[in-house]
Amino acid sequence: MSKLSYLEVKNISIELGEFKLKDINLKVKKGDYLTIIGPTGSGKSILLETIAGFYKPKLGKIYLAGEDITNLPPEKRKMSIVYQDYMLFPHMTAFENIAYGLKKKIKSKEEIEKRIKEICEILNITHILKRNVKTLSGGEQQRVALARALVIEPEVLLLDEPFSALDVKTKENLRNLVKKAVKEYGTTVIHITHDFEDVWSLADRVAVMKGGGILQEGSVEEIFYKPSVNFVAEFVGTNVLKGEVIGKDENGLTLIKVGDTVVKSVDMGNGDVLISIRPEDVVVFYGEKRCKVKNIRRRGEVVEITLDLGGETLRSLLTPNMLKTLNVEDEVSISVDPNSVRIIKSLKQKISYKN
Amino acid sequence: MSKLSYLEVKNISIELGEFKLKDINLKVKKGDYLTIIGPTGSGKSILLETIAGFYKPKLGKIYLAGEDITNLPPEKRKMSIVYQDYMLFPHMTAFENIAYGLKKKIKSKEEIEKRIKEICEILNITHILKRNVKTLSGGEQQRVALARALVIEPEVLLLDEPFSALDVKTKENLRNLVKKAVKEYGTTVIHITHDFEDVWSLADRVAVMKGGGILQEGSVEEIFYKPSVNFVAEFVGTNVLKGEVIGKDENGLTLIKVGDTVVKSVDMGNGDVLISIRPEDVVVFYGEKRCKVKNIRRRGEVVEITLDLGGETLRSLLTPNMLKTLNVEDEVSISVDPNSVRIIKSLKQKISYKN
Amino acid sequence: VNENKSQTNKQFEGKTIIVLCGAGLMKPMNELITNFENKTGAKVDVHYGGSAELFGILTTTGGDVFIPGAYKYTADAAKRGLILNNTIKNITYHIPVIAVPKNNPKHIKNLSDLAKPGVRVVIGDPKACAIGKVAKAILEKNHLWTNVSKNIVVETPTVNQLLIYIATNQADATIIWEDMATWAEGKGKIEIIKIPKDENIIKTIPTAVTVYAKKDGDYDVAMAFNSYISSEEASKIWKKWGFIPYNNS
Amino acid sequence: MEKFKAFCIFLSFLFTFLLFMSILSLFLVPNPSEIISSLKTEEMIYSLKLSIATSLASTVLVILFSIPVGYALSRHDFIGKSIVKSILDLPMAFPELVLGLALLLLFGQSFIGKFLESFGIKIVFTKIGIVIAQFFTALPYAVRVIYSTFEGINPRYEFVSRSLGYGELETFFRISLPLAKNGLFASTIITFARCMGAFGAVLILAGGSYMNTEILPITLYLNISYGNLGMAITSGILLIIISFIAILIFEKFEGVNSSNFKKVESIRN
Amino acid sequence: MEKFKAFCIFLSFLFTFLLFMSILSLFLVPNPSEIISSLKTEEMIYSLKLSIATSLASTVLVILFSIPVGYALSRHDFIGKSIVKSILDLPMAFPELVLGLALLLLFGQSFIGKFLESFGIKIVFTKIGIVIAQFFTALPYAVRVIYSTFEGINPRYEFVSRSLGYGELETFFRISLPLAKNGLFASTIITFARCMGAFGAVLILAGGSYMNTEILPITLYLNISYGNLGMAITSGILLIIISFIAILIFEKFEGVNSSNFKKVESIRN
Ligand SMILES: Nc1ncnc2c1ncn2[C@@H]1O[C@H](COP(=O)(O)OP(=O)(O)OP(=O)(O)O)[C@@H](O)[C@H]1O
Ligand SMILES: Nc1ncnc2c1ncn2[C@@H]1O[C@H](COP(=O)(O)OP(=O)(O)OP(=O)(O)O)[C@@H](O)[C@H]1O
Ligand SMILES: [Mg+2]
Ligand SMILES: [Mg+2]
Repeated sequence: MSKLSYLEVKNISIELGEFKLKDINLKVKKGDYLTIIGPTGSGKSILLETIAGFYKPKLGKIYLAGEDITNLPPEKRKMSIVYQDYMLFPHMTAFENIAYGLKKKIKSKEEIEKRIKEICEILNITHILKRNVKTLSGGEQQRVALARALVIEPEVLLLDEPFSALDVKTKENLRNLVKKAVKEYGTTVIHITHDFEDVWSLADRVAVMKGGGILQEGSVEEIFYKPSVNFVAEFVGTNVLKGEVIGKDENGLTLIKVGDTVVKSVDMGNGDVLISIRPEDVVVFYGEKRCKVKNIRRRGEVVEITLDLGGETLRSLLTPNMLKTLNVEDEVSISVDPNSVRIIKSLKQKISYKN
Repeated sequence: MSKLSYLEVKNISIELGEFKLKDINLKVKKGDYLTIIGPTGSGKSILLETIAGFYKPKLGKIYLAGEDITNLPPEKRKMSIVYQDYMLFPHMTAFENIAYGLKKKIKSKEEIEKRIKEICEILNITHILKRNVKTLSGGEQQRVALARALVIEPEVLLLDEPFSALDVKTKENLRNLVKKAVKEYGTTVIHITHDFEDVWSLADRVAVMKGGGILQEGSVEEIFYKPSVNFVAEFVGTNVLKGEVIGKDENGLTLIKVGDTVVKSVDMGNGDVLISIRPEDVVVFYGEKRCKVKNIRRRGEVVEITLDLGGETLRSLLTPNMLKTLNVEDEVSISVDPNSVRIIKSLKQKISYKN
Repeated sequence: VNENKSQTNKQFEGKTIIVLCGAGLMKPMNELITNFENKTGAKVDVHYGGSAELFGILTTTGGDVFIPGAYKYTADAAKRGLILNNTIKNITYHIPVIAVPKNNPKHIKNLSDLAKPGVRVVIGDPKACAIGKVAKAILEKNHLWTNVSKNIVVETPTVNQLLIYIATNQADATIIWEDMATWAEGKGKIEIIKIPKDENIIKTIPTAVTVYAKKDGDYDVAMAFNSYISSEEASKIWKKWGFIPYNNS
Repeated sequence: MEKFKAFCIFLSFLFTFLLFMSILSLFLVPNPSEIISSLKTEEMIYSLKLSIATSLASTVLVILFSIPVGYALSRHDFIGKSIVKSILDLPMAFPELVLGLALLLLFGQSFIGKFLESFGIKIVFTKIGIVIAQFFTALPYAVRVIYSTFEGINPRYEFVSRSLGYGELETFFRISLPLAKNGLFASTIITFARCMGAFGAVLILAGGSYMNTEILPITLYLNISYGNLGMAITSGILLIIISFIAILIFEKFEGVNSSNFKKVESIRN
Repeated sequence: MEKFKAFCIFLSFLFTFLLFMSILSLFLVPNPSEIISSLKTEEMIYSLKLSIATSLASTVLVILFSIPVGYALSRHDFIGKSIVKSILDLPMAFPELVLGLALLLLFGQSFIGKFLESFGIKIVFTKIGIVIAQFFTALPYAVRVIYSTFEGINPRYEFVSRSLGYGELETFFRISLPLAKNGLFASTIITFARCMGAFGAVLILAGGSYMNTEILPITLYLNISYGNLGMAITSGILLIIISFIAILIFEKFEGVNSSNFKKVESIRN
């Protein structure tokens, strides 16, 4: 077993009714933070539960630190899990829930109380510790579930949408907490989320799942900047455009013609190519009027504008301050940092890239 | 009962163990879309359940279309609710869950199936209709719960974090769906959320709750641009700064000195004031070097930078393209559209605004 | 049961009496009742049960004719004033016998064998059931009680238990009523050893009309039934089912 | 394999084995020809039919009545609730003889008995009495089990149903009852079994009268009383077989409808 | 007020009233001085003590054994499970007489009986026999109720506990059992009541002999046989009172520990 993979999922297959996890492979290094993203129903939770030992795979193996744990009972796996629906023990108070795993590890009552006090202050749930968990609000339950999993400082932490029921502020605080804890204890984390902010602020690596399989796995940059040419690009919201390499500029940057516009890229290529551009990397300004604004939509703090580049459609993300003067049907120019323009595929044959 | 308030919550008080809802007042016009935001455990869900009729208030009244419904059984309230934890009937398939309320309203089997087919196609749950709900993934359950509530086209729709378990794409689609449905049927909606994108793209009005009370209620613009000087501003992430009115410019805009910088505002005022500025409305550029970059943090698609204006701290939101050249400790200049600088309070005495 | 309803003019047409009857008498009693109903037009609701249960019913809600499995209960009922003393009539004899398991493993031949060491004896509780009282009396009469009582493994409140314990080989010998044992003997479950008349104490099964019959206005029917089952005509039926009718005349 | 799991399964098999052995030894008491001839008697057939008919009737009645009672005890608070609950539990502690006497006092020459008789409803010494006796024998079990089942159901389900337009009663039938399925299964099995086996109370209230109020346990008793062990045990065997078939069918049926939790726990197998 | 709610509560009170009336009429049969003097007899005191002691012992044993059995039946799949379940349910359908016979055949002069006797354990005609008879009378109820309770518990709770480091057995005691609380309450009440009232099986297996294997139901029967009605009914009354107190204490206790669902449904009151 190579040192590189602390946790390794090898050719795991599972069948549950009509749903199948198909031939899943994952390698996670010690201390790595892996987020799993993907549309609902793609099998993320099932994969997580399989790693934790709730499902027994039909085929395949799971290794932890080189040891085959496929048939190990869950209590021997040194993993703790935060369930999507919390699964707090309904017959215990919040405190008892959190103390539960700790009691097994430490005998000293004072030590237990100390540790719980610490984590609860950070999670801001000290005031509800005496409460029956059945009367807690959604977010409170989620924080108790998090505390229960974090407090035992597991080797591997499995999180299934752990922040979904929390408000922005709390979520922000918890991200910092998890980050700190993970760094401090060298915990390996697998974290399922629908919130790309989690990915950006926490993850080292990202796996994208769909329909029971992993479509792409890589660093955050790879997934967002060089998504594989299929569902992933669409899912992470990256623009994928057809272009034609028309040469190089004085700095050796590749010149690519997209519609009526030319962009520069640090990547090499020639002929027809597919390029990816993150919407937030596009700068829009009044210039040569090569593109047309098709749509402007406020999305929370940011504004998404859709541009027609003369055939190709490009989405761009701006802050509202940029927008005051922009209107639909305006003609504008764009500029993108060459570092943000990535060639992801050469088109030998002119294939369509829509999944 | 004034025409203005279709649904009115009047002086509602409720006690649950140690938690109290205190003297809640809300007025919602017919067809209005009200979002409720607030930290976890602030009593949002309890308020929603009280409106739906699950809790009986100790004090206060609830009126719907002028009628006192405080003591009306839930089935007569013409409301449907999407629970935070879905509450799908575990003994029914997804289809049966969705059909449940509809069967009560319509007798024709074809009609029922037609309507369910319609909504399920939009929600993309057609393939799971025959499944036992206990085997559905979190997001699938949430969509089924949504379908169940939407399909009966209630007068009032109560949503408790209805999109929390969904991925970005699905969430986006569902927002559009809900928006359309609500417009089409003139449904009145109360929607609890932690996602400000829901607020921006759906809401007409927003109520902010904390500790069992409503802190502020108003239009989306009001809440985000003129938050009341307390917890609300912090919660919605608006900058609140102390400034001094130093005169007017040629266009009649108020000139306000904040730290070492001067900003313009459309609002009137004099003396010491508190002003609010949304981070996404701040433009940062290299200019007179009046402010210092203290911190740069990637937050998903956007980047948040913290500036020191000479005493006052200002957060600004940029897209990454703006950022390539910016570094911490850089000295920069800012500009804000006068429409985005709002005077929210005159400071007769120099009170602190931190709640 | 009473198929010819068309015939009217019967003496007690439309009247109903309730008979509380020992379960052991069921077979002949069924026949007697059918005959009585056909003859008189009365309807007889019969309630079979253990003597103790019947006694319980008699004391709580009543019944018109009381026919327990043994005289003891009639005497108890008389003491409590529940039956009309002058209506007590004996119907049949009740003869104690020794019962042993099939093949008689301990080779019991007579009463004195019950005192042999290692013989497991079960008998009825002398205070609780009639057979217990009689068994004790018989053993005392034959001066065996002290020795046999050492062999007694259990004293049971009901006579049914005795049969069960012998039939399932839990005990080697008991004393039970002959009428109860014949059927089981016929099926090869147990064996019976008769007790010579001079060593034995023979009991009777009585019938009596209760005080409730008088209250309900069923006195006439009850009296008629009471006489019928102790009549000469009835004695044939008793004989047919293995009972020895009491010589009333 | 996990030891605890093995231990639990072992215990299940141990008790099953013990019960099976004891039932088997019952079967060995009479000889086969005796069983056959006993089965063919008019008495046995009558008793069998009556047993099944009354037990079914009582089971239906018990379930019908214990559901609203169990529901009321779980969902509503009223004064004296724990006393009401205790009194309803109490008959489980009665020897059947006592229950029978109590019912006899209640429905016999009492006010209630006379009141019912004025409508032509006779209970004592009739087939109705059998049903009444079985009913009161089994009711407490059903109420207790159904009560504790409703205790475990989140009332929010009922609330959702009502907010979807269903009234209190409809919600009860469409939501509360189906959710209480497990408990209903358990109580139906217990009730049916208890009704089939009810003896003492039936004997006292309905009278063990030959070919009239004679159900299988009474056939058994009466035949032991005059020494006909073969017939007695045959009726016992018949009782066992009928009950076994009924319970087996029910268990199979429950298996099909039971919770889906199990499907997901493949690790345990 | 809602009609259905009113109807359910009405039914509860109706049955409570009927049972209460019938119990009351039992109390009215003897006169008070008779009861007092009966209570003071040595026999009554002996029987009372033995009843309580054996019922408690049997209840503890039943619960101890029915928990692992009910758990195994719910959580693990094995071949012939529905047959095992049906056989375990079956004794509920036995008239007590049949159960007594079956146990007699099993533990009497059989292989098992002789095997146990070689260790000095005598079951037939002894106090151990009382406990055995009560045990097998009540076990099926407890198993059935506990089984159906475990069916309703999501195994993910157990899984979370295990992933927090607790083994199979610890998880069982700390999670599964507490979650099955409602069912355990129900089955304990049923078991205790059933043990207190067990008569027929005890009579056959333990003999029911005066001041030896004499428990309250047997005292009752014995004294009816003696014609000593005062004693008989007093033992019945004693049985009722003891059971009532035990059940009431238990119900109160359950009330305290019961689910929190109710606290939140203020609309219903
Ligand atoms: N026991 C089961 N039997 C049949 N299908 C199942 C079972 N459990 C899960 N599924 C299906 O498997 C698919 C994957 O489920 P999973 O819970 O892993 O989704 P997910 O990726 O976590 O989705 P979400 O983001 O909504 O939580 C879903 O379509 C779900 O309905
Ligand atoms: N039955 C109860 N007894 C005591 N406290 C309760 C009860 N129900 C809810 N609470 C408390 O009331 C507060 C408000 O609960 P509520 O569910 O309304 O919060 P919320 O605003 O919806 O939070 P979230 O965003 O986490 O869902 C919480 O602190 C909760 O613990
Ligand atoms: Mg999931
Ligand atoms: Mg909530």
